[in-house]
Amino acid sequence: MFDKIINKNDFASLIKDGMVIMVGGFLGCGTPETLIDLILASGAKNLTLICNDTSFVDRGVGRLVAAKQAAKVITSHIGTNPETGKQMVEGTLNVDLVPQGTLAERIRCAGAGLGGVLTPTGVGTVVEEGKQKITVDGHEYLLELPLHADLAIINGSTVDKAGNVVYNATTRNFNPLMAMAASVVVVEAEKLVEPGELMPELVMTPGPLVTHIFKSEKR
Amino acid sequence: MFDKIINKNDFASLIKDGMVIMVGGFLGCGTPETLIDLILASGAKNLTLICNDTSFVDRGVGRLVAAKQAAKVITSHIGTNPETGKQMVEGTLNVDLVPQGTLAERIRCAGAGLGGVLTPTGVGTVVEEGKQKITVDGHEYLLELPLHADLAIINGSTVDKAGNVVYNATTRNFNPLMAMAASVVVVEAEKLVEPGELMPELVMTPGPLVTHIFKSEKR
Amino acid sequence: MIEDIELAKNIIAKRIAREFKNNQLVNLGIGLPTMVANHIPQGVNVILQSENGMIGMGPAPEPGKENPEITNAGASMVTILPHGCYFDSAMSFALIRGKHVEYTVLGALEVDQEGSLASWIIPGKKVPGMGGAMDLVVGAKNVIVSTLHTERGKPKILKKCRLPLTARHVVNMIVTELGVFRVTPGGLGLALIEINKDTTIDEIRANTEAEFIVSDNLKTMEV
Amino acid sequence: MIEDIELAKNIIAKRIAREFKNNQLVNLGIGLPTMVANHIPQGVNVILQSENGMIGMGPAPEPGKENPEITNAGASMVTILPHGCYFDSAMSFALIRGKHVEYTVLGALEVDQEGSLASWIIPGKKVPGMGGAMDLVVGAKNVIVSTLHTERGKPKILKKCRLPLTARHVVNMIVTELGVFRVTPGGLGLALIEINKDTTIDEIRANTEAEFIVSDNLKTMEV
Repeated sequence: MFDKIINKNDFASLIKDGMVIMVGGFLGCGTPETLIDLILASGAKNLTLICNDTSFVDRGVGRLVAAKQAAKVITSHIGTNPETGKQMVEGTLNVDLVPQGTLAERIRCAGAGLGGVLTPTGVGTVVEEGKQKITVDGHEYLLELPLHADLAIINGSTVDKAGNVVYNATTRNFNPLMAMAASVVVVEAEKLVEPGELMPELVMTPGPLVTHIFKSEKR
Repeated sequence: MFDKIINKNDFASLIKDGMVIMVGGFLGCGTPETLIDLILASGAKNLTLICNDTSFVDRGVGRLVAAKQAAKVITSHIGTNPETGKQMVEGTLNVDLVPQGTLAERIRCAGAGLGGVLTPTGVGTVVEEGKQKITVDGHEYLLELPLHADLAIINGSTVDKAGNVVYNATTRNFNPLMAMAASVVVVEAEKLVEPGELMPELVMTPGPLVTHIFKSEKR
Repeated sequence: MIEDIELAKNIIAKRIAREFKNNQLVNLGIGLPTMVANHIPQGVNVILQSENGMIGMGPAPEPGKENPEITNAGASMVTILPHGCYFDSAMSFALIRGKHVEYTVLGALEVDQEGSLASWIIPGKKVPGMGGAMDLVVGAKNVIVSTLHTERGKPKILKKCRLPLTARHVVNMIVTELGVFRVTPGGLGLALIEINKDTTIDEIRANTEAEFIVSDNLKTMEV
Repeated sequence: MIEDIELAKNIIAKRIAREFKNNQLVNLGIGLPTMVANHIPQGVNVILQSENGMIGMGPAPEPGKENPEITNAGASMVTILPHGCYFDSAMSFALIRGKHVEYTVLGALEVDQEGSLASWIIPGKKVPGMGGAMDLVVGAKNVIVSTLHTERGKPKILKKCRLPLTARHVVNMIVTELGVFRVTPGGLGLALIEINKDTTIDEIRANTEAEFIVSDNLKTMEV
C-alpha cells in the first residue's frame, strides 16, 4: 500500500550540486549518519546546509563541512567544528548565524505556511540588520522569514512504512520541524516497522510529510 | 516534592468576574467538564472565553454560554450552540470569530513569546478588517497578534504529579497550546499517576507549564 | 435537471472521489463532502485528515466499539486506521496551511467565476463561523467545491459572490450534479470540462449565473 | 582578589545555586553555569532544562549506563529524572521565549551597567555563534550572568559592552567571585548588594569599569 522505501542509489539520485539541504540533529545527536555518508560519496558541491550547528569535523553534518561540500551554512552555532570557522575566515564558506529559537521558528513557518513571525530575540543586536522591525503593544520585534529547503534529511528512531516517525529522547530536536519544511523529505529509519505498530499519540511526524524512507546502516 | 493538586474550593477561589479563560476541547471532546461544573457553580459573570467552538448547550464550554456567564467569546465556530447566536443577536454576547488555524497560532504566539505571526488566511475577507497587512516575497499576509488568558482550563487523559500531561486520541486539540498561554493553568486529570510513570517522549505538556492539577470527577 | 437531491449529492460525491490518487492526504468537510469517502474506488488508499487532530481517519465504529475520545471535526465518533496518528490543533493547521494537504472538499453558499468562495455566514440570518474553512481553502493544494447546481431554483455559481467571502481566488474545481468546472488559476474564469449525460449545455447555462467557456475537450461526467 | 580560579568559579556557582526555589525551571549554560547544578541545596528541587529538548535533566550517567540518545546542549551524555520529558526545538524555545523558564544562567565575555550582555562573538577572533543564548536572555524571567570578575586583570563589568551584544538591557543579576550586583530594570544601573568577605569595596571598584552604587543593605556573600 505504501511505497516509500528507497535504496542507496535512489537516494544518491536526489542529490544535486547547489541544493538547499536541511539536516536534523543537535551536535550530532539525531543526525542521519548514513544519509550523510551518501551525500559525501555523491561529491555534491556548493550545498546550502540548514542545521542547528555544524557539529564536529567527524560527526553528522560537520563531515559535509569538513569535506568542503557546502558553500553556505545557515545555523546557530559553529564553535564545535573548527573547519567551519576556518573556511569562513578563508572566505570559501558563507556562514549565516541565526539564533537557535529563531532558526526553529523560521523552519516551522515554512512548514506551516506562515509568512513570518515576530520575535523579540535579536532586537538591539547585529541580528536585526536588514530586517523589518515591527512594534506591537509597545514592544519591538524582528520580522523573521520562513526557511525552506529542497531536501530535508532527518533521523527517525522508529519509523513505520507509512512514514510515521517517532524520535527517541533528545534525538528529536529539529527533525520534526525540518520534516515539514522541505520539498523532499527523507527519513533514515533506525528501526522500521509496519503501520499500526506505533502508538498513534506518540507519532511526532505524520507519515504524509515523509517522501522516502531509507533503512539506516548506522554502526 | 511536587505540590500541584488542588480541590474544589481551591479551584473556586481562582475564578473571578471578568476573567479571560481559555477552555480546551473541540466540540466538547477534550474539555474539562468538572472544572466547567465548578465555574457554573461559582456564578462568575462577564467572562471572556477563548475556545475553538462554543460546543453544545449541554456540553463543555457551551454550558457557560447557556448560563449567560460570558460577555465575550473568541472562537472559530458557534454553529452547534444556538444559545451563542441568540445572545449575539440580542446584543448580550460579543462574538469574535477567528479562523481556526489563526486561533491556534495566536494562542501559540502568546505561549511562545512571539509578537505575532503572518498568515495568508483571511486575506480578502472581513477577517482582515483592522489588521496590519504585510507583503513578503510578493504575497500578502495578515499580522495576527497573540492571545493570552488569565486562566486556562485543560483536560488531561493521564497526568503525573509533576504536571506532565498526555492527551488521548483527539482530546488533544487546543489543550497543549492553551497550557502555554495563560497566567494560571489548571489541568483536570482523568487519571493521576506518579512522576516516572509516563513515557517521557509521550508527554505533550511539560509539567512546569501546569500550575494546578484537579482530579477529575467526570462521569 | 436532476430533481432527486439524494441522487444529485451521490453523483457529486462519486465524481469527486475519482479525483484522488493513492496515498494523498485529503480533508473532507462536513455534509456533502463527507459522502465522498463512501465512493473512493477500491485500491485507492486515500489518507483522510480531520482538522480536530488526526490523519488516517477510518469509518464510524462498529456498535459497541465507540470511543468518545476519537471524534471527527463534526463531533461524530470515528475510528483510526493503522497508518493514522494524532496531533494538536497547531500541527493540524500547519499541515493544512503548509500545503501538505492535497485536496480539501467543501460545500458552498456561493462560489463564483473568479474562484472565490462564500461558505461561512449569511449576515443577520445564519452565523455559524468559519471554523477551519478559511485555512483549508487557502492552504490545501487543491480546493474542490461540492455543491448542488442550484438552491430553490437559484444558481449557486455566480459572477461574483455577494455573501462575505471565505477566501478569494482559491477554488480549483467546482463539481455539481450537472457537470464539472475548472477554475483558471488566478481567478480568470470558468471552463466546463465535464457534463452529466442527463443534461445539456443550454440547461447548464440557464442555471448558472457565472460566465463560462465550454472546453474543447468536454467529456461526459463519469458517475 | 581571589587568585585560585577553580575556587573563584565554585564561589560563583555556589552563590547562584542559592537563588533557586523549589520546582523552578532553570536553564544552565555550558561551562561555569553548569557547575551551579552541583551546588543546589538539598531539599530544593530545581527542574533543569536543556535547550536541545528536555526538562528534568539529571546528572551524568553511571559508567555502563550511557545512552547516546540522551544528551545535553553541550553534547555530553546525561540522564533524565522521573519528572522529566522530551520535546522538539520549537517547543524548547517556546518554553524559553515564552517566559516559562524562571532562571537562565550564562557566562559573559562582557556585561555592562545597562544590563547588556556580550557573549557570542569576538569579531575576527572567535565566532562560535549565539546558539540559544539570544533567546534565553530575552525569554527567561531572570537572567543571571556568572563571570569571573576580571580576565587577565581586565574588568569584565563595563560601562558599555564593546563587543557585539547578545541582548540589550536584559541582565538582572551579575555574580562574580567578589560580589553580587543587581541591575536596575530597564538598564538603569548597578547596585552591589553582596560582597565576598575576602575583598573590599575599594578592591571591587578598582576592578570594575562600570559605575555602581553600594546598596544600603549590603550583605556578605554567603558561599
